[in-house]
Amino acid sequence: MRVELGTAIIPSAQVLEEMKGSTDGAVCVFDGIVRDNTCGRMTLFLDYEAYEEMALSQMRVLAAEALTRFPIRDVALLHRLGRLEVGETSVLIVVASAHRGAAFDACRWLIDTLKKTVPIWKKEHFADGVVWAAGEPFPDEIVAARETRETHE
Amino acid sequence: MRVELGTAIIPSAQVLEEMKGSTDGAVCVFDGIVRDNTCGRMTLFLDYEAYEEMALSQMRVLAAEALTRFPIRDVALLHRLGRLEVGETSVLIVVASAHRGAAFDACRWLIDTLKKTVPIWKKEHFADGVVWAAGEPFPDEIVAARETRETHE
Amino acid sequence: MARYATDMRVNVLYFGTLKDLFALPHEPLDVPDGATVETTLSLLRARTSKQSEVWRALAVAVNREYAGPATVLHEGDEVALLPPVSGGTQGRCER
Amino acid sequence: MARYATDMRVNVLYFGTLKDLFALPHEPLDVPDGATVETTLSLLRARTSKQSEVWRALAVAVNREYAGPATVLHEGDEVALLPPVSGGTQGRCER
Repeated sequence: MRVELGTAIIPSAQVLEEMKGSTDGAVCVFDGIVRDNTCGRMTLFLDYEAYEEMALSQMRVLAAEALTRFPIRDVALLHRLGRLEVGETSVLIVVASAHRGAAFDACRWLIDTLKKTVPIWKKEHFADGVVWAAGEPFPDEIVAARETRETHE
Repeated sequence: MRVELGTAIIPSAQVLEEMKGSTDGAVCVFDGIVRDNTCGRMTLFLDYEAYEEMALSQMRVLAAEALTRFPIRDVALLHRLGRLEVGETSVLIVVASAHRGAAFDACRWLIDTLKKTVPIWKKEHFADGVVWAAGEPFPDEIVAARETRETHE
Repeated sequence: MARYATDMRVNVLYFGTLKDLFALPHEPLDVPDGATVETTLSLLRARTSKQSEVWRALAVAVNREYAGPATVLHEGDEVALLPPVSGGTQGRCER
Repeated sequence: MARYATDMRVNVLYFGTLKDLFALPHEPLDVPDGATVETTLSLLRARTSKQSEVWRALAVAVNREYAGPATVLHEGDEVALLPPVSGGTQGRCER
């Protein structure tokens, strides 16, 4: 299990090669990279920040949970922070497994769950302005504000 | 679109890097590698052979169809032939897309369809014998023998 | 806010848009003894005007674990206010 | 097999286990004018004994495209007999 959160460039190709083991028949990779636009609006760069201690521990929990949920051998989960240029990798997930079905399923579950539960945010620096990217809604079980909203509005 | 079939080693890491474009937000990779065993039986090496002209054209058809079926930007589809050692890549699929859902879906569709329809076979050289690997059944629409079987048995 | 003998002090952390809204990344906050996550959110909410959107989809972590509204706080707790996360790559266009 | 005036000649290609079964990778075959894929398979099948398994799941390609049993052959066609393919990586264990 390899879990990393930091400002260094993510060496996708190298991580992919290092994750292969002799009992593996399938490696599935998700490489999330910075697009040059969001919905047609031109992106200059992105700035990622995290609640670092919590994000890292959440990432470890996710990686460990993937190893329990799916019949896979190993997982790498890396997320970058700080300023990222167009084309650079923000998140890399590599899943190694004897069979391909589990590798795909685990890889997709990891990115989908990471994007909803790991406390990382990004500021999008567009040619014409700066905004915090709208996140996906939290899963119901971790929305603290629900009752507050209903009670006080 | 990059489609290749041959005996040269597949440079997975390099293909991954070369496939990234500035409009992409997601790259999904399937890297199929030679396991050291099949169901516990120790593998020495594999020998892949193809109906080469047809396999290559089928691979081109699949890659083109993926670009039509899914909202993705580009596809790489490489398969190796000849003798492959444990740990080496037999098939590499890379899908680049603005969004991750389409990248995953296309990547999985490509490997699932390739394994059923592209005329490539492998001989498994085990420590204790040599066998042609059992393939997955052909999809109904391309089983030529069905009527023959029913009529003549 | 005056501090009473029965108050306890927690450390509130702001992230994303909330950091901009409160114009600081963290601050100590005195809350009544036995205060819950919900109580604390109400106190903080009362200090801002008209920013209802950000409060709707908020998650709270207490000592780095997600915590529901009824969670009771203790002296020295780290209470983080988390807007919807947006790690990974950019999401879909909303049209 | 004698060749008649109304016969035509096709080139049959064998792959995988079929190559072993026929002990050669390809051969010319004379088939009656108007013969179909099905006719041709029957002719070939009659030449082998007891190998029913391999014939069950066979696919045929005519001139490098998959062809159904009713496909009519023509002089010079390339007729490939294809056992279930097994490209990619190894499959699941059958237990």
